[in-house]
Amino acid sequence: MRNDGTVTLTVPAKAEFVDIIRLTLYGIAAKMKFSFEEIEDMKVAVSEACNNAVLHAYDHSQPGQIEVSFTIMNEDRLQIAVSDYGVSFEQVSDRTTSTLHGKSIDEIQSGGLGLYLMQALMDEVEIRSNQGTSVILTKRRLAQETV
Amino acid sequence: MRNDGTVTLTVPAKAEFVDIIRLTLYGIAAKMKFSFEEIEDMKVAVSEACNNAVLHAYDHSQPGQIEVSFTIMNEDRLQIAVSDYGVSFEQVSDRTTSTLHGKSIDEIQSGGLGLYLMQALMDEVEIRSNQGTSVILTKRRLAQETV
Amino acid sequence: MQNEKLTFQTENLDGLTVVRIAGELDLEVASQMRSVMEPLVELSDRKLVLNLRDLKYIDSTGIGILISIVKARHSRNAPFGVEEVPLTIQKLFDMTGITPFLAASPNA
Amino acid sequence: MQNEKLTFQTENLDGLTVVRIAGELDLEVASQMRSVMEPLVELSDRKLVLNLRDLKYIDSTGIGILISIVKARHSRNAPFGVEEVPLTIQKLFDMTGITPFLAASPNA
Ligand SMILES: Nc1ncnc2c1ncn2[C@@H]1O[C@H](COP(=O)(O)OP(=O)(O)O)[C@@H](O)[C@H]1O
Ligand SMILES: Nc1ncnc2c1ncn2[C@@H]1O[C@H](COP(=O)(O)OP(=O)(O)O)[C@@H](O)[C@H]1O
Repeated sequence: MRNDGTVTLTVPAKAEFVDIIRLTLYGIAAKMKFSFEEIEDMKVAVSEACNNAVLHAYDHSQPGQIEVSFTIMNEDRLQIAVSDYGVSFEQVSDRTTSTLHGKSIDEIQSGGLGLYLMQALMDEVEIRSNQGTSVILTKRRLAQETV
Repeated sequence: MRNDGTVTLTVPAKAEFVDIIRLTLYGIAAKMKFSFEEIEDMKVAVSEACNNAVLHAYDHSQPGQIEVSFTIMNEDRLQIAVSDYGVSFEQVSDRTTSTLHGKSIDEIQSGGLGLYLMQALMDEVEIRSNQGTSVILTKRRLAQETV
Repeated sequence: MQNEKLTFQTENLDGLTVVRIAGELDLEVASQMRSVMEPLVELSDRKLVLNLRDLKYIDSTGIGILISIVKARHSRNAPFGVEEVPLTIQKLFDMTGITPFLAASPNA
Repeated sequence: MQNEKLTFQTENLDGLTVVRIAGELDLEVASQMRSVMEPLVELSDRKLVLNLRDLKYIDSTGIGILISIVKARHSRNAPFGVEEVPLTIQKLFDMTGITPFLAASPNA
């Protein structure tokens, strides 16, 4: 697939739609001939961004939407923007991501791994906060296409 | 999945994006517990509508977009609207669909089966022509959910 | 290539060419299908059979290509047919009415 | 149900409960996972093992649930671990640093 377009998927900001997003991502990335492992990486990173939109962006009484746009930048570079129109991320630049490494069992906590995983699994992560949040994830295909 | 939303997918009106639409359709219909056969029916019908948007709606030099919206009407009824913003379908109401049944080998021709298949495979087909074309396809799940 | 959407495997037997088509036959790969089939369709001294066992998807685009092959073979007086048609695809062949044109002549 | 996204199969052996989780463990099924695991986590006289062989997907939601189980079992002084972890999932465990907390104590 060449750099000829953007696919946009809009779903209700509910947990039950996140696997539909993963499936669409799979379809696009497989056509771009990303490797199995690269696709798994992207699935997790994109789901983390979507989970955050489901959990943190909207009031539970009034769920909004998640817009995911997939842009084929080059034949080997995919940019995925996950946007919500909810409350903004505060002080995004100050946020530090942390893992469980080097912690004791009493120090570890569930939660707070999402941003870390996005950064670890993608080549670039950019967060724009304005009216809502956009998380822009980019991955370059390393596996060579065998023609 | 309950009747709580619409999923919208927008892709360039090019043949290479139609299988992405099929995959997203599959994900939604499988979650709604449509049967394998019902999903195959919908895949073909939706692809026919998309193929028409690719082939007939836009100038080849200036391809536009296809917007597909999936609305979960009830837990067992899915409506799929395939819209383009290209040239309109002329005299849609006059159009008759025909198959190869009863024809000789010299009479049969390739082409013209798309609308027939949509009607045969879906419960309802509505065509709206205004600025561009919207083909609205509805399918009800027959297979019972076993809870 | 394993990642390809539609793949072809041609087997030349005595007076018979069998082409196994695997994958999805849709608008995206229609011209690929036409280019692969064209030279085979022209060999009118051989019987031509498409084995569809591993075909996962077809729509009116693919059925249209089959109709063109039926007509081209008929005009050459050369036998053509399909075999091992999956159920979901047979249903579409029956609906559109192409089925009787796809039966390879039994004595060929 | 075959169509379910996440399924559980529990096997009670001598002093050991093994739960096989199959499918996708994400936000949609997080509460289902918590409800199934809760009573098992409380059985502190038995060793608890999750078999992940057929787990196809996990993200930070699922890893968060595993962390809660690790902590709940630790506070009960009860052994917990995972086994047959698929490679793609092991990679996420290693990245997040949860791996050392998931090794069932060897003498249990
Ligand atoms: N889309 C969003 N809208 C508003 N706040 C967000 C959004 N995404 C993330 N955040 C904030 O950033 C924090 C860190 O996110 P993350 O690392 O994914 O961990 P977690 O979601 O488990 O807290 C969240 O707790 C939340 O406060
Ligand atoms: N989206 C569309 N925009 C404009 N015209 C259309 C559209 N869809 C269908 N048509 C018209 O309706 C005709 C019949 O469509 P169809 O039954 O699918 O057969 P085919 O596409 O093979 O001609 C097309 O040839 C075209 O003229």
